[in-house]
Order: sequence, then C-alpha cells, then structure tokens
Amino acid sequence: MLLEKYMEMMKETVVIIGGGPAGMEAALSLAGRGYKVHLVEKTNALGGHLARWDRLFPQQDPAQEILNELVNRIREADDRIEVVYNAELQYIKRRMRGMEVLLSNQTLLQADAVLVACGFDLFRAERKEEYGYGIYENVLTSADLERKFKEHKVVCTDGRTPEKVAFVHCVGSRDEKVDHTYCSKVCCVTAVKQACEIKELYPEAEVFNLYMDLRMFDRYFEQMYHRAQSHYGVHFVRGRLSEVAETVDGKILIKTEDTLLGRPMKLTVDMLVLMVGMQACAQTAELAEKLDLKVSASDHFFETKDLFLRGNHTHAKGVFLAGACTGPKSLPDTLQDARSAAESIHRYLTD
Amino acid sequence: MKNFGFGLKKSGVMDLDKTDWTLLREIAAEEPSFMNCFYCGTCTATCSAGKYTGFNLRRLQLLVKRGQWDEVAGRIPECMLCGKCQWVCPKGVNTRHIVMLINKKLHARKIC
Amino acid sequence: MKLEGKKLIWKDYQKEIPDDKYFYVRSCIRQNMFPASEHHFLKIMREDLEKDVFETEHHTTCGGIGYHCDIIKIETIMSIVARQFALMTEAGYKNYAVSCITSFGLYTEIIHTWQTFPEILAKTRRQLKEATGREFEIPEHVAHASDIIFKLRHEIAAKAKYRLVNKKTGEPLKVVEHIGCHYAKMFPHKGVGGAEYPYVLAGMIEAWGGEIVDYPERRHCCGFGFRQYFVKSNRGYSLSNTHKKFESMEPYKPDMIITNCPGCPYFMDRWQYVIAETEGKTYGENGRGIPVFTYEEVAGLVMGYDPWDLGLQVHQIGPEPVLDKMGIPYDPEAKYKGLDGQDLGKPEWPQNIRCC
Amino acid sequence: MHERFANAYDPFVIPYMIGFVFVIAYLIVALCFVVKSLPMSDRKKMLKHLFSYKIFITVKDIFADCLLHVKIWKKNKLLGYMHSSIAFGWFMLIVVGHIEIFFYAPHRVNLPYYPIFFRYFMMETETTVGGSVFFFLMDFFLLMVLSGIALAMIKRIRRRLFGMKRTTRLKWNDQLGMYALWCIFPLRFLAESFTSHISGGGFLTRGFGMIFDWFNQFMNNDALIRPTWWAYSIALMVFFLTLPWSRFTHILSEALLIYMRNAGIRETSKNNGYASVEIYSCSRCGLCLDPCQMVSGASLRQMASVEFTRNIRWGQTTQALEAASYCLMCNRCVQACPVGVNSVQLKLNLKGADVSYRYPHRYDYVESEAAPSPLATTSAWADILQGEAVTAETAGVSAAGAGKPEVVYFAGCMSHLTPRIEQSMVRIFEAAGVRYTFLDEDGGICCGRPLMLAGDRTGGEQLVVKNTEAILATGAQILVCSCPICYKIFKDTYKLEGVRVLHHTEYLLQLLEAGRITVRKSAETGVFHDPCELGRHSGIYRQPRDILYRVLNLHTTPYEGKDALCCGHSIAAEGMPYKKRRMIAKDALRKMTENPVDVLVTACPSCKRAFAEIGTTRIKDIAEIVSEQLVCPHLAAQPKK
Repeated sequence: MLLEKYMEMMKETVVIIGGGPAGMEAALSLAGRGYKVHLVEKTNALGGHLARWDRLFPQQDPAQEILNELVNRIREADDRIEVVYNAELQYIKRRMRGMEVLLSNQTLLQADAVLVACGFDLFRAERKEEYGYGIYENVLTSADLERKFKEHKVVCTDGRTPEKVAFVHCVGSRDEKVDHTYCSKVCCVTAVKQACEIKELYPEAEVFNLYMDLRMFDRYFEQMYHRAQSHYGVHFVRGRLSEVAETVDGKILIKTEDTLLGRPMKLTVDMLVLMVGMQACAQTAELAEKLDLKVSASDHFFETKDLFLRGNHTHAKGVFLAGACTGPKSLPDTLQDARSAAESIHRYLTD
Repeated sequence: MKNFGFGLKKSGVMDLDKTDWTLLREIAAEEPSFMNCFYCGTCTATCSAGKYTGFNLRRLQLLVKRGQWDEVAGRIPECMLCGKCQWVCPKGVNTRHIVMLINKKLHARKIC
Repeated sequence: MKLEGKKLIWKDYQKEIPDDKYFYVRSCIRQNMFPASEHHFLKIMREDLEKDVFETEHHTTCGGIGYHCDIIKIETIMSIVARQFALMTEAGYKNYAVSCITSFGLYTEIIHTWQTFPEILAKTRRQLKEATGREFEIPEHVAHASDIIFKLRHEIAAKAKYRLVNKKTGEPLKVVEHIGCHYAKMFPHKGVGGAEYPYVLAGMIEAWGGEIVDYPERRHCCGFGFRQYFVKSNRGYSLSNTHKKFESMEPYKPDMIITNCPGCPYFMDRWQYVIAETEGKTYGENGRGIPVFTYEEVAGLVMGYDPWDLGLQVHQIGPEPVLDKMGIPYDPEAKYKGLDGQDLGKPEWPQNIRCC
Repeated sequence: MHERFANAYDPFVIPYMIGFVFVIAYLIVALCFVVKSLPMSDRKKMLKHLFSYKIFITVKDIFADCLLHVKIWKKNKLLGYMHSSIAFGWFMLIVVGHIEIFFYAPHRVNLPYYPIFFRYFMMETETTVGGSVFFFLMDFFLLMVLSGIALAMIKRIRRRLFGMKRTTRLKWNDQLGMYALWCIFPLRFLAESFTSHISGGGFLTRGFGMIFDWFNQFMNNDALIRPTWWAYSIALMVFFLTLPWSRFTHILSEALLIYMRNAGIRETSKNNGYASVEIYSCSRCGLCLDPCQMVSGASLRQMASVEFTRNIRWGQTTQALEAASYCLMCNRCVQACPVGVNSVQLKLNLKGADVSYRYPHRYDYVESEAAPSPLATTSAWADILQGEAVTAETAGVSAAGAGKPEVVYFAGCMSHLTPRIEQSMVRIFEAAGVRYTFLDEDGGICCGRPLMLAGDRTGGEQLVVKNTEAILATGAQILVCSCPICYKIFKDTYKLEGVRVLHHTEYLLQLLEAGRITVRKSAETGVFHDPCELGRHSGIYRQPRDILYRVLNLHTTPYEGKDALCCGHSIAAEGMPYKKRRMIAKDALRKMTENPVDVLVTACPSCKRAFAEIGTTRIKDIAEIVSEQLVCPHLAAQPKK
C-alpha cells in the first residue's frame, strides 16, 4: 500500500525555472520527497549570482563551497533531478491534469507543478548617470569588486593599490528616479563586508561607506558593522552620493553631504564601488504573461498570493514562486524560501 | 589688489582630501572606543553642558573624524566632563576620555 | 575616461531637430553682450547653409529674467510666451529656434505645463486672445540655436577653413564645453545628450577637430545664477562659483571654453578678470586667461569669418592665443576699430591679467 | 677581649666602605634635592617639626613602621614577622654592635666598618666573659634576620602562605639588590662562624664554628676566614651600590617619608619633594596588588599602583599616565599600603601636570540660568507625588516656610540618570515637611569633581565658583546631595559659609533620629555597598547602616567599611574600557552577593547604575528604600514602578 503510494508520487513531475540557489535548493527538497524534477537553467552552468560571488556575509564563508555542495547534491540526486541547460520556457499549455511545458530547445516536458525561481538582476549602474559607471575608470559595482576579490586582483585600472575607497549604498534602491522604491536588503551588509575585505587587504587604506540608513537587520550583521568601525576603522558617512567626476590624475572626486553634520563634503578616492541593488529579472514580464502571473506595480517583482500563509503561491494554479523573484532576499532567505516552496508544492500535489 | 565691494566666499564644503587622518588614528589608538560611535545622539540629549550651549558631542566626534578641527576647538572647552554621556552611551564609548584626548590633541597641535 | 560609456548615454538622449524653416527669437543678454553671435548665426544659417530662418522685430523678451528673479508670475510669463508663439504661427512657421538658454528652458517648461494641464493652456489662450486678439499654436519643435548648429555641425565642418587644432603641433585644442544650466538640467530629454554628459557642444568640438576636457566641476553653474549676480551683496557668491570651476579646470590646461548660454560666456569671461584683480590669480597660459567663446563665434571662426567681425574684441580675455594656435590671421590694429573704421577705444590695461 | 690587629685594618673592608660612603653621599644629595624641591613653607614645617614635641610621635612611627612593620603584622602575621625580623633584626645588630664597640674598643668609634666586621678585628680573651651577653644578643638578632631571609625566599615560591595571591614581578635591578640582601646575612653568619674559634661567639656562630673546627683539622687552618669576610663585605657593597636603583631605596626614604608626613607635608604637585620620597618609598612589596580590583576583576595587572609608582620612578610617563587614566581611585591600594604611599594622589597630580589636558575652559555660559529661583520651594516631582492627599498640616508647613528654604537639594548629574533617587528624596522631604529647594531639578551644572579627578583643577574651580553662588543664593543652611562624588567636593573644596553639607544618608538618619519621618521595617534582606567616595574618601560608614537596620534585615559581607569594593564605574577612570568596568562591577557584585539577599543597597547613583547594569540582583539606593518604607498617610502611594 505504502509502496504503491510512493510509486504514484514518483510519477509527479515539477519543472523549475532557474538554476540558481533557489531553484537548486527547491529541486533538492522536492527530489527528497520523491518527485521528479526538471531544473531548467538558461545558461550552461548552475549557480546564478552565487557563482559570481567570492565570500558571503556575515562570516565570510566562501561562496564557492556553498555552491559546490549544492551542485554535488544535485549531481547525486540525478535519478530524480534532470538539469536542462541553455534553455528557457517557451510556452506552457494547461492540460486536464498538470501542464505541458515547451522549452526554447524544443524539449517538451510534462509538469504537475511549475516553480519559478528565476531570481533577480542586478541594477544596471549606468542608469545612475551621475555616478559615472562605464564612463570613469575605477568606478565599479559591488559585483565587479566581488569578481576582483575572486581573482585576487583588487587594484585600480592602472594597477595602483587603492589608498582610498568609497562604497555607495542604495545604488538603484530606494530611488524613485529609477522606479526602484524598495530596499534591496543585502547591499548594506555587502558594503560593510566588502569594506572590511578591502581593509583586510590594504590596512592602510581609508575606506568610506556612504549610506542613507544602515540596515543591519539580520543575525551577526550589527556585529559586522561594529567590527568594521572599531576593528577596521571604516568611515561611515551618512549621505547619498550626489555626483562623481574624474580628476586630472584619474581619481574619482565624489560629492555628498554628511547629513549628520549638515555639511557638504567632497573627497577624492581611488576606487568607487556602487552597491547595486536587486531588480526583477528581465524575463519577469514575459514569464508573467506566459504563466498568467501577477507582477507588483510597486516593485515589479512577482506577486505572491499573500505575504503570510501563501508566500510561495501564485494566482495561477500549479505555479509557484521561490527566491528573489518575489523581492530582494539574502542567500539564507532564498534557500529557506526554496524549501518552503517545495513544501507548498508537496502540499498542493498531495492534496 | 582691487576692491570691487565683493569677493570670493569661503566654501562651506568639507574637503576630506585635506583631512589629517593621523590625528584621528592617534585618538583611536589611545581610546579605541572612539570608533564605536554610531551617532545615536544619546550623549547629546543628556549633556549637562548641552542644556546651556550648543555643545553636541555626537557632532564633535564626527567633526574630528572629518578633520574639521577648527569647529571642534571652539566647542570643546564647554564640556564639564561630568560623565553623564558616558553612562547613557549604548556603545560603551569612553566619552570623557575622548573629550580629554581631543583637548590634548588640540593643545599639542596648537589648534586652540 | 571611457568614451564608449558616454556614447551609450548620448544614444539615450536623442532629440529631433529639424534642418530648416525656423522662427528665430533673440536673447536679451546676448544681443547686448555678443550681438555678433546672433548676427552670425543668422548669417551662417541663411548664407552659408541656405536655410530659411525667419525673424521679426515684434518679438519681446520671454520674461525669463523676471521669472528667475522671482518678480514675474508664471501666468504672465505664459502670456508673453504665447504671444511669441502667436508671432510664429502668424508667420507660418512650426519650428521655433531660441537663442537664449533660459528662454529655451522656459519654453520647454511652459509647453510641458500646458501639455500636462490643458486647462492652463486654455486659460493662456483666453488671456492672449483677450489682451492682444492673437491666437497661437504650440511649436512642433523647439530647438535651441546650439541644437541647430549641432545638427548642422558636419555641414559646417565640411565648409570649414580652420579646425580646432593647433596648426603648429597638429594637436587638437583642449576645449572646455560649458552648457547653460537651463538647457537640460530641468528636462534632460530635451537636451542633446542629456543633462549629465550633454553632447550638444561636445559634438561640435568633436566634429571640428577639438578635444573635449571633462573636468570635475564640468556640471557646475557658471556663477551667474540671476539673483546671485543682480543683487550686489550676493555677487561674491557668483564669483566663488566661477572660481570653483576655474580651479577645477586649471590642471587640464584648456585652450578655450565654448558655451551655449547668454550668461555663461559673459561671466566666465568677466569674472576671470575680477578674480585676477581681487585675488591675483590668473588661468591659462602666460597670465592671459582662458578665452571664452559662444558656439556661434567658434562656428564663425571655423568657417573663416574675421575675428573682429565676430565681435571677439569685446571679450575681456583676448582670443589671440586661440587664433594663433588655429592659424587664423587677424589684424591687431583693426581690433578696436568699428565697422566704419572708427576707433572704439581700448580697454584699460588691467593690473593682473594680460588682455590686449 | 682585645684587638687582634694594631692597625685595625684589612683590605676586605674596602668594598664595604665604598658602598657605605656611596650610600651616605647619596643620602645627603637626595635629601638636598628633596628639600630643594619643597616650597619654602614646607621647608619651614620640616625644621619646625624637628623641635616640636611631635618629633617623638615621628620617632615612634618610624620605629613602628620602618622596623616593626606594624601595619603588615595586621595584615598577615607571617608576612609581618618576615619584614620586621629583617628590619628590626638588622637594626638591632647595628645598635648592639655599636654598644659592643663602646664597651670594648671605644677608641675605634670613628671607624665606620669596625662594628660591621667586629668579630674579625676583636679576639676573645679570658676577660670577655661579660661579652657573652653580647655574643648571645648578636647571635639572637642574626638568627632573627636569617629567619626573615629564609621566609623571604619561601615567599617568592609560596606567597599564599603570606596571605598574598599576587606579588610583584621583579626586574633585574631589584633582583640584584634582593640577592645581595639575601647573601649579606648568611655570609656574615659564615664569616663569624669561621672566625669564632678566635673571636668567640654566641650559641649560633660558636655552635656552628665548633662543627667547622672539626673540619679544620683536615685542611689549611683558617683558609676560609678571610674569603668569607671578603664575600660579606662585597655583598654589602653590592647592596649599597644598587640601593638607589632598587626597591630597597625605601629603607632610606621611608623614615624621611614618615618624618615629612608627620611634619604636615603633602604631595601637592607632581614634582614636589614629598611625592618623590613617596615614590622612592614604594618597596614594591605588592601588598596593593590583591586589593586592586583592576587586577583582580579585570586582569589589568599592569595598571596596579605598584607598577604606576615604578613607571613614575623610571620616567615612563606614558605608561604612568595610562595607569592613572585607568585607576578607579577607589583608595583600596592606599588603604593597603604599609608605607602609606598615596598613589591615588600621585596619579591625580600626574594627570594635573599633564599640561596637554589643560584647556581654557569656558563655563561663562552658566550664568543666571543655573541659579534657581530662591522662591521655588517645591518641585514638579512633589506635585506628582502629592496627588490630592495633601493634608492641612503639611500644607501649613509649606506655607509657614515661605521665605528661605531649610534645605537645598543637589541631586547631581548622575542622579538625573537614576530619577528614582530624586523622586524618593523629594517624597521624603515632603513627608518630613522640609522646606527645600531643588538646585538642579531641571539639570544643573556639574559639581566640578569630575574635572578635578581628570586632573583639571582650574576647570573644576570655575564650576565650584558657579555652584557656590547658586547654593548661597538659596539661603538654605543645609545642602543635601545624593551623589557621593558631589558630596566629597562640596565638603572638602567648596567654601560654603553657614551651610552644612550632608550626603542624603546623613540627612535621612537625622530626619529619622529627630522623628521627622518614621519608617517600618520590611521583611527583605539586604546588604550595603559602601560607595568609595562616601566610605573610604569621606568616612561615612555608620549612618547608612543605622538607617538600614530600621528598614530591612541588614546582612553583612566581608566587603564592608574600609574593605568595601568599588563598582568599577568611577568617574576617575576615564581611560578604562567599558568592558573592563563591567567586569569589575560583575566581580564585585558577585562577591557581595555570594550569600544571596533580596536587595543590594547603595548610596551612590553611579554604583547603583553600575550594578543594575549587571542585572543579577535588585539594586536600590538607600533613599529609595527609606521612601518605600515611609509611614506617612498624607502622601500618595509610591509611584508605580
């Protein structure tokens, strides 16, 4: 009897869109419950943004280790998880029972449920023209700096060791001018993490964090901030960057107000790091149309059925959401959300 | 030089490129809690001197961190070192010692 | 500096600028301070480029100075603007060319207001009708005169006799471009290249062979700021702003400054003299200051017009170093001679800046 | 007994003589320096003292402190014996030695080495039977010294036997002096023993000498006599030569210190001669280490007073200043010091001399605002507390009191952060029908003591002037304050003509004893924590206890009175990190509440906050307890907590 039931469950298939941490963790959770999972990834590798990160807040864990563990577990579960690379969702057709999912590589999959875990895009810093990203050398994004950390090459474009580095919080977050009125949650803590990492590399460097509010809400975050101040001597300036210019010797002149002093200030730095926020991924609108999902008018991420008991449900039957496609999330939050989505799908399929 | 009845105005912009960071580092070395401040203003709210004057320890600490010593020098002598600020500080900043150290540095560098 | 980055941004701020058939309105300040600039704009457009540019003596000030000095209400300004448009409509034109940056900003702002609040437009129409009996259409295109020169920069380049190049060394001249604040800072999409990295003058410099200087205070106001200059007690503030710009551009050793606004060339030119006299500080080579030009003057120089016909003798900072570099011949004797050959009188020799 | 050598000389006396002359010269020079650095008034005091009857007290003190070490005896008998056996034994050897000279070789009195090497230069004859008394005495005191030296050696290994958990770590100069000292008497013993078959000797030297005689039959007669006398002489020389640079300088300076102290001289400034004598008088015995809570509670051994005096002595001003900025100035070390070195005052002097702290303070902003209206006889608190239950009687009292208030109450800055203290005091004033005025109800200015404790006298004095004006303006005859820090300065430094300064513990007891307030006793148990500034600094111990017996079941701890602990949050310790302060507070609270009680009572807002922050025990100010236990039907109930 039990065996029969188990076998029946085995037949049920879930298609997951997105092979980032949310998709991977959800796939593992579902596979652990005996479901068959097709994990559809648009690139040729799993990992999403995690694969491009060096170390993770709040305790500097190497991102690679976490990614490796996820990938290895997916590999070990290959009898139940099939990863489809270089593919995107083409269309979806609802059947009596479940759905038919056609991928861009013409694979046709049967799905009893679809989980969208397409994640987020980083804000394009070029959109804040006054910050000079893409125009001035040595203006980089947090993601660029993370890549430099990964390559162990944190230097200015001319190879100089940076003596002064500034981090700008809230780039593309809490900014009506780019229609991102929300907080991206992770930039503050990432800025503090990266500031500490710069000081670790170059203890003599002066590091400035230009913040509007420091949102150190999660476990160990406040301690990180404290350490950044007390141990590393990072300067925290409450003020938003107003404009950026390049000096004659290729440095970056920044202007802001120290709002706690009520005085404008200017400063030349060797490296300016823009803490780019999260925005809904480019496919959001398209996926919403294909899957009949709602998109929030206020932040452009997918709308969940509610924010409490159905936080992974959509308004469309059999379609679920996980991870940062429903709003900015840290990695632990994403992973938890993925497990929660798996639980929601399981309840839906066994109901 | 001619006098046109008007001339250049002093800039109110703090030029951090002119900040002497060694001074800040010296104070931080002698009193590490100097770096703990997160500018909540509790010290200022409870300040005995602040009742009578514009003495604002939060602001003064920040001015020191931005190298604006002139403004600091004008204010520091108003502190009575009573220590209320130290009691209410949530970050364990040794505020009295900081005032004394700022005094000391002002004196040593003849900024006062 | 990555030019590709700027090009990407310039792509986002494209503006439709008609080639021909303009109704032209002059600038209050410019027709007094640089009358030759507007004259040569018309001359180049009509004679060299064979465009149809119509002008009428019936147009008035746009009211911008009063508006920015907070002494005339916007409703009044709207009626004035409506009257200008009525003149255009009556003359049968649909494209409106503006000489003044502040006017340009004001027209843009008012048109935007009318489009957003049609009831205000209706009111303005009613008021104009009642006051003057005139009716008007909103122009299809409002272009600043510099937009038009920008549009035609390659045609000018094709006819150019000189280039913004040091004839002796072959090096491009280093040119600071200064855009009037009211050009695109209020409505970035109405300006060529947007507000952060405007392309309107940069495009001319590029096309005519110069090199653009991007210095930190590039975006900063020239210091005019209406109230800051007109009220004497604020004048030091006006001066300080100009000073800030010059301090910032100084390390780049620019050969010249090109501007597209009435106040900017005036203040960047005259304040250099005041800074020299009050502070003893001069910019540019050999204490001669950095010459400041309008875009029409530069277009005229490139096209081979006589510097004195272009009115360069009224500049405080002498243009001669730039003329020498570009290899433009000029008669020093004729500098202070009027059109009729009469002596205009030489300026007094200032103490700290070499000018004549 | 007669002399062995007509010339009364042997080369081995040379090392001793070098040392002796050196020490005498050093003593003279040092004394000159000390006297020179004293102000004229102090010099006069020194001279006057010599001819006053008080000189006998000084002699007694010197005898008791330098030789008998009475203070150390009180602390630990073994330790006391160790110190006094060496000091007193040695002293007696010198005294008896000289008496011997007077008896047997009076013409050699002018030779300083003669008493030291007496046994070498004199030989025993039939006529010296009477000398056996001296033989006994000399051997007795030698044995005494030797036993002391033996204990000193044992102390280095087993200090707990001597009641010490910690002792000082010695640097090389101190070690050299110490080893020389350790050698002197065993070598003397050997030398005298070896010589005893010629010179004679007492039970010890002759006794050992006889064993030695037996050995002598196998080897060259007397071969060891002169080398041991040489060694003895050299040990003395080494000891003397290192004396100015070792901890043993105190042997010379302590007597001077006692003399100067009794002459009424104090360490008024950093470079004052008395201060240097104090510093040189520190024997680095380490008795201040255990009482120091920085050491016991916060592992800050390098900040202890013994290290501070050392730093000062060796010119390590930076370290000394750091130690001064960490010191809680609780006076526990001063209490423990057997020599009476007031290291706390030395630290204050050093802070004061650190000119860099001096800054033109500008308190002119405190003008009329600070002085309260003399007509204000009630406070906002009183309005809240009184509610509607004001009886005609109390109202009458207030009305009768129109005019000058009886009491001026100064809560102090810290009390503003513990409003329950202020609130309780106001309630008690109301209950007692006291006409009072609240000097700093809306936050006044500082009393000035924090500035003084930071070494800034001039700044402090400015505030003293401001407050004096405000206090005198009220016309009250009693000044009651709730903060012992303020109390100390009001009492010691302020010149408040016609105003009695009372801490609220004193005042509350007065009210109780006068029957102006009545209290009932609660069933709660409690212990009292003596605040440093109230107890050790001001000597108020009895009053709080007399009050507390009436309001709760007062238990005792080993940390009371002069042995009270510090809360660790002293205003003096501006440089001590908060974490260390907290460690000290936690440690002190743990010690005081080893036997759990319902409440720990203190009488200082700082102490209250310090212990309350630890959060393990309920902490109350004595005023709160009294207010809670008041029997006064006309007052509204204690406001809700």
